[in-house]
Amino acid sequence: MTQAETNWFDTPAPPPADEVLHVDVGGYEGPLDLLLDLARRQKVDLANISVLALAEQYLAFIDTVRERRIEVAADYLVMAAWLAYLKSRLMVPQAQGDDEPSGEMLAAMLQFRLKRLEAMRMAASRLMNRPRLGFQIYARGEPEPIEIARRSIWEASLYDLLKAYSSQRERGITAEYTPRLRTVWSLQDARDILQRLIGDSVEWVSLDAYLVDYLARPSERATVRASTFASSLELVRQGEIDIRQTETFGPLFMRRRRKEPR
Amino acid sequence: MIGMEDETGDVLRRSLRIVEALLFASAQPLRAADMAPYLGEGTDVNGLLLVLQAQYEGRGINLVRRGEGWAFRTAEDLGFLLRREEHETRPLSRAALETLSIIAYHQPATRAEIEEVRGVATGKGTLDLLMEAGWVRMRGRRRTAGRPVTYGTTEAFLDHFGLEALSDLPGLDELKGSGLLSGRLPAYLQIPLPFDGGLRDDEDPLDPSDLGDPEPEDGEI
Amino acid sequence: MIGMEDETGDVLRRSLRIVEALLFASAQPLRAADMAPYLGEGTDVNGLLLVLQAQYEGRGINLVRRGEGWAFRTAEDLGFLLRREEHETRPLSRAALETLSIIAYHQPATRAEIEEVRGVATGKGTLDLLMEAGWVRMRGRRRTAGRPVTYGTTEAFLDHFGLEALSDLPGLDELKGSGLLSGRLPAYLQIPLPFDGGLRDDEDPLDPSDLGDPEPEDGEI
Repeated sequence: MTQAETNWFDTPAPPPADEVLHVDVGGYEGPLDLLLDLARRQKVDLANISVLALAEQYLAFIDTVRERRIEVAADYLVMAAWLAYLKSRLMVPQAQGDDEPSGEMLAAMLQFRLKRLEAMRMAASRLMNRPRLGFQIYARGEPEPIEIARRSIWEASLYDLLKAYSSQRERGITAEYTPRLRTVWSLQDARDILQRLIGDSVEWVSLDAYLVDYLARPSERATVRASTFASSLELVRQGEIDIRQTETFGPLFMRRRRKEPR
Repeated sequence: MIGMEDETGDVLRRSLRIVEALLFASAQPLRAADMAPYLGEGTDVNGLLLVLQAQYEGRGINLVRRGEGWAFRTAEDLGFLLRREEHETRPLSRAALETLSIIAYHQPATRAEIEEVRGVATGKGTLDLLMEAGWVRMRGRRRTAGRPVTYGTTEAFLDHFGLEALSDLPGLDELKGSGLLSGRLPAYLQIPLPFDGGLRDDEDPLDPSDLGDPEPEDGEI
Repeated sequence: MIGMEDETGDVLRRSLRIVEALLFASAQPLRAADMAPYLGEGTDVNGLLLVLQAQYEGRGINLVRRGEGWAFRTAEDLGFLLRREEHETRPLSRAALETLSIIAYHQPATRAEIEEVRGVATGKGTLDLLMEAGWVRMRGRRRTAGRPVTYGTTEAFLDHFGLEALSDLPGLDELKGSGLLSGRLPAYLQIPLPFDGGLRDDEDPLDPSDLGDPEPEDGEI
């Protein structure tokens, strides 16, 4: 594809293409984490990364993942949209009187965020590598029971207090949980409506076309589809209608079965 | 302190530092044999211990022998001085912690109100303990049937938990934001605003007789 | 070591012994104010601490400063020797580690700011866990829309990571210089430093009065 593609899989032992596609998006802690990982694979100082290449790599990655029908969290897609925008800003020269931030400015911002995240990661590992209490540095192993008068004899921290309060309030709640009631189309209702809608039509008409009035409310879509589909199978069994589907996940077509002259 | 300047002096100094650190960090007295593996082969650990003991003589802590083992201990003359202030520290029981937290948020709160939130009866000992600790006080009496005593927190409570005022207690969103409360809470769940002013409209001052008798006896009207 | 032979010398020596004994007896750092009650009125506790620190320099145990507190700790260079086969009871997740370092370097930091740096929402239990470990605390509220709670590190954090003060955070100067600690926008604007004093100009004490207002979510990319 692009030069980018070769870059991000440019690891010491490049894995076969088949394996590459199995990259698990779930292994990343959000789009920024993924971007930082891709940027690192450019093997240059973060200050010198090509933001354009990075955007292309990210978009290619997300495309790959989506082709594999892997569920991609919304924030990855938001980032993809933003990067596509950034790409367009970088490739098209800024028109005069354009108030939008320039591509260079957006790129600098992204670079800043990547550098900042990497800096915090490095800081975290530097912290953990310090001689830590209880690991390389020790306190008195056998402290003597001398207590400072100002302190009370009871030990409790603000955290303990808040934890105690929160867990009590939560304890009270679980008992009162009531499941959300959903509207459900009964099979009988679905059957009646279907019978009425199909009427005597002997032309193939898609189920959704029949139900278009009923599908308006998104919250009811699932139950409307499920109940009418179940009812339609029943009607087929009883020889009332014919049903046809030409491809997987394609629309369902229905028509009244012609009464065979006996 | 260790007069030698040559290589032997450096080794000795280093060995002394190691013995010192080992004894300090150990949770029980150490025998010379326990320390030997940390030191060069053939090191005279007992000799080192005697040097160290001499160095700490007259200081606030001394190196003392306990049977076969050695340990740092507060100098005896200071032990007497410090023991005067000695307290036993114990973590607050869960019941006490829960009761205290309810009083903090819901004050002024009666015992019945505390029990309603907790869902269990609160032993009289729990409130006594919290009052003895100086964190909870009787504020007044609720102007309802039975005139139950209302409880609130004290200045010492604020002091201990590092709060400037009761309003420093985090609210619903902060408790959620920090993960202390789960996000799935019914909308009706409210966290009250702690009240720390003087007596509220529905509170009467305590009776003089209350001072010795915090809770109304059963049957009292 | 303390050359004076007169009465003042005796008092000084005695005070030093007391401070030494107190610090030795405690596993946690003590503040000068914790020790003052044991000493004569008007005693310069900080002066005593500096004398004591100098006396222990180069020994196997050192007197170290941890924020406002002071404690005896085994010498850093002996760490490799004393290292025990101890395992962390609960190793920190990467998310917790990053959150901790963001709070340490950017404090006071709100949850939205932490999330902006990490680019993901802070999972339930991350802040909770850091507070439980005693390393992070709620400091106050930012004086902006929604008045979000600000988080900062504790003295136990300094103690655990062997830092005298926040200014000792590794790489802090470098990060300051590169502008990576600035809040929301690129370097050239401003460079706030980790701040662990009292409340800052743009912070209010904690206050649950805005219960209804959710913390501002940061959906920004």
